[in-house]
Amino acid sequence: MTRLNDKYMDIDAAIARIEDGASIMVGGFGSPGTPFALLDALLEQGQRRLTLIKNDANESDIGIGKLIGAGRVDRLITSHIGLNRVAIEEMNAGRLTVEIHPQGLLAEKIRCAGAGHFGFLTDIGLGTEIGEGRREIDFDGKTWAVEPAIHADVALVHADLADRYGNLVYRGTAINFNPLMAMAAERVIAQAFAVKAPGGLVPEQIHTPCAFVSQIVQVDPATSEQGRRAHAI
Amino acid sequence: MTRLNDKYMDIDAAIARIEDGASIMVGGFGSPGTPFALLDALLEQGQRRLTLIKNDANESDIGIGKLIGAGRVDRLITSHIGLNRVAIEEMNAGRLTVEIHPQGLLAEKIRCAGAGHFGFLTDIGLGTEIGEGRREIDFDGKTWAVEPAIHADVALVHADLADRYGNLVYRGTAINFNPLMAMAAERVIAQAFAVKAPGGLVPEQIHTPCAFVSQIVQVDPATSEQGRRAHAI
Amino acid sequence: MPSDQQRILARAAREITAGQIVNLGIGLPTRLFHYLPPDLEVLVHSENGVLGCQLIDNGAEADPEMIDSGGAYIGTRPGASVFDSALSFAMIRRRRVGITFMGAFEVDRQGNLANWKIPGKFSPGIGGAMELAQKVERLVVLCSHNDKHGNPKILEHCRLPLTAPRCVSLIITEKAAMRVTHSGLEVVDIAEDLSVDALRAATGAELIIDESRLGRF
Amino acid sequence: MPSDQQRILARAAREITAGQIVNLGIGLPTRLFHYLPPDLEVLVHSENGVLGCQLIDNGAEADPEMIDSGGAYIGTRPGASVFDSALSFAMIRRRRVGITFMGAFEVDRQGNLANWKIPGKFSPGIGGAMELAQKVERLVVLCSHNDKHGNPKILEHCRLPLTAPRCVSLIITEKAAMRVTHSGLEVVDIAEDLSVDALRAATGAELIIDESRLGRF
Repeated sequence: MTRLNDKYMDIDAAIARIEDGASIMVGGFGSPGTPFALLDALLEQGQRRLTLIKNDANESDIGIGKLIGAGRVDRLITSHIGLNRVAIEEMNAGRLTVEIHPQGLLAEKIRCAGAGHFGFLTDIGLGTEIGEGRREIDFDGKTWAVEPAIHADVALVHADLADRYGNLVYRGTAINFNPLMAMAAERVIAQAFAVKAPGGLVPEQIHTPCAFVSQIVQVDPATSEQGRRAHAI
Repeated sequence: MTRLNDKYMDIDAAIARIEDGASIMVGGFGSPGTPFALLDALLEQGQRRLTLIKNDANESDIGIGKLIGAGRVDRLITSHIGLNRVAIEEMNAGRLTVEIHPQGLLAEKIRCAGAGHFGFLTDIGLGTEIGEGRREIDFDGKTWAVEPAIHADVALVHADLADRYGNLVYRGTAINFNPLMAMAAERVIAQAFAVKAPGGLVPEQIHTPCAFVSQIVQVDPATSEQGRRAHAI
Repeated sequence: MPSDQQRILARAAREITAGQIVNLGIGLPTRLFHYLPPDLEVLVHSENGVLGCQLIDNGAEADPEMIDSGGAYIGTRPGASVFDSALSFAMIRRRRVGITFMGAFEVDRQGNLANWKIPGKFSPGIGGAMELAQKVERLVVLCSHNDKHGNPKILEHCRLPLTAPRCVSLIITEKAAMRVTHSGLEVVDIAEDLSVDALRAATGAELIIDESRLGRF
Repeated sequence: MPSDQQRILARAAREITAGQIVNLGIGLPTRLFHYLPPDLEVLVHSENGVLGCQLIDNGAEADPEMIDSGGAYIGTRPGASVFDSALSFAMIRRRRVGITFMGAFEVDRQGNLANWKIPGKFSPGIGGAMELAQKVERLVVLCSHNDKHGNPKILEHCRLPLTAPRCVSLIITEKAAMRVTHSGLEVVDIAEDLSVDALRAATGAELIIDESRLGRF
């Protein structure tokens, strides 16, 4: 059987395709769901001038915190960076541009890209500072704000299980932004604790069908930062 | 323990709360996922002047086909009614108003209601007859059509498994519109082949969390039309 | 004597009724977990994607992939579900969460809430507060009555950027529980050891007080 | 001698390559299933919510909850997934489906396609055809070269309401396989038993034909 659908790959080869200046979605809410092994490979390889899209900035010494600390991130699109002191310092020093969105809108803007639409119309944030500068339209006598989709070149996601075609199953509160980002980026690199042969996952339990996934990398839960330390949002 | 979250209910009591003139979303793509038992109870109880929202019209002698044949449906919002001769006759005779949407837009308009937004912006259907009459807006030099969300008073959905809180798990191609409708309607009545105690379902495998579901009804696969006959879209 | 925080939490727990879906904001509200009667059937929603949180059993090992939105390890109760962030906020925007508890920098007579940004000082982001504030039917603010300099947090008009306008139902501090009504802030309960005059003096907004109906807590 | 339909299907199967995600429209295209080599690793998408359809094994009982978009009972191959209609169409709009096959009432030189409505006669709806036509990279039309009255289906300009403008890559009929190019319809293959003049006579659009490079099928 030809194996063209086999997306299993070495982690360094997968990350090596990311270029300087790339926009990268990163799964995770705090530590759960953050693809630590993929981020560490990105740190090691040295790509620069990155735009990252992640719910939060991790803590300063793990995950995207390390990339920010190493000066590799120009821009961060996020909902909250409160627990990363370095990210706040970099922002205040003007070295890191931080774009804040309410968490549910950030999730929906990413989901909207994954659904293949331009944007959506919402009432969230009307009458607040966060809503300033948005385009608004009237419809049936009410006002709605236009929220354009957020796209990215690459998504780095963490799954619990995968198969070699790239089907993904997430677990617990490590689901969070991962399935949304796995549909929204042009190229999707997924790490998983176990990678099975096709047929090893139950069709109904697959959260992300393989059509959206470009490369699969296996990571060892015992050697990953995944779950090895205290964390916070 | 107080059992206020218990939503298990008799089928006739659940359907009796539906009023004349209600707008009702009905799950299913062809037969799989169509809540036949709930529809049969609705047929028996006699509610009139209904607006139905369903991907297709079933065949003329099952599911919503029977309601249309009995003259109980004023309006049908759908993507295709090609296999229901009676629905086409009723439409041509002017007794049934049929509103056609491309299937993916229909799904997304329902999903949009379930997500709590007003609408979304799409390029689907631009330059075709189906796009006529839609409001269009320009953004960054491109044109997008506004697709408002579709809401409903009630959704009737079919699940494979449920628990008494109303958590739902779907199966196979009986998933289709069910999880979207289960989030979009004000009141959601679900039928399931098995209803378990809370804790009987795996948290990651729940497609529709109980927060969206109003009533749970158990149906017997052996006595339901579910799966007992040939079908088509 | 209970501490100020214990007093706030014990009073707050009385707002939760059986069958509700409850969201607990980061910080003080999270600790409400410890004040829920074990037999009270509520589903605790955490916006990072779980419905049915509960405290981890004593002695049980934490699952590293199960946290609440405050970053604390959690367990789940029977009937719990986990889901992605889009679905989690759909649940909020569709008003399926019945009550949420949040901290505040400022809250005012109209029920306006400011709890995410102090321009020039503190702006780490907004997280999920904006959707929760705007869409949850009952928003209960839990905060100290005054800031660390003694200035009132409860004002005629918020000065900081709003999290959401006209969103607060009830304010619980160590000094009082105050309902937001069309006519203004109505004191429901006052701390046992406090006089009405002392409460008024510590507050930056006009208060409606009917001493004959005032509860103590 | 193969039938016209067999000829169309055998030629169409040659357009599918290993590793592709393939959508088969209702009617004739669904029968392409039977023309896929068993060892060809393709994932067949059906817009009702499944990726990885396959024929039911001979003698196996049909699962009543597993159909394709044409209503036929199906099985799934290893690596298959099932999902809701929003995700299914997200897959289409995000251009993750590589090739789709559809019938046509009319198709024209610009690659415009009309296959859903004949005003006053036939308007049962559009199903998923519009998104598939607009967003799948390669749309292959499979249809008879002429309608039952002998009128050409391949025209200079479609007259019926369009499914999508400029969406068709290739047209396969029992008479020819024709590529839609910027310069017009280029005949790639012609039926073994047909002359170029007979093909032109049966077609309502100008055809580009280089006889030295013409394939037979």
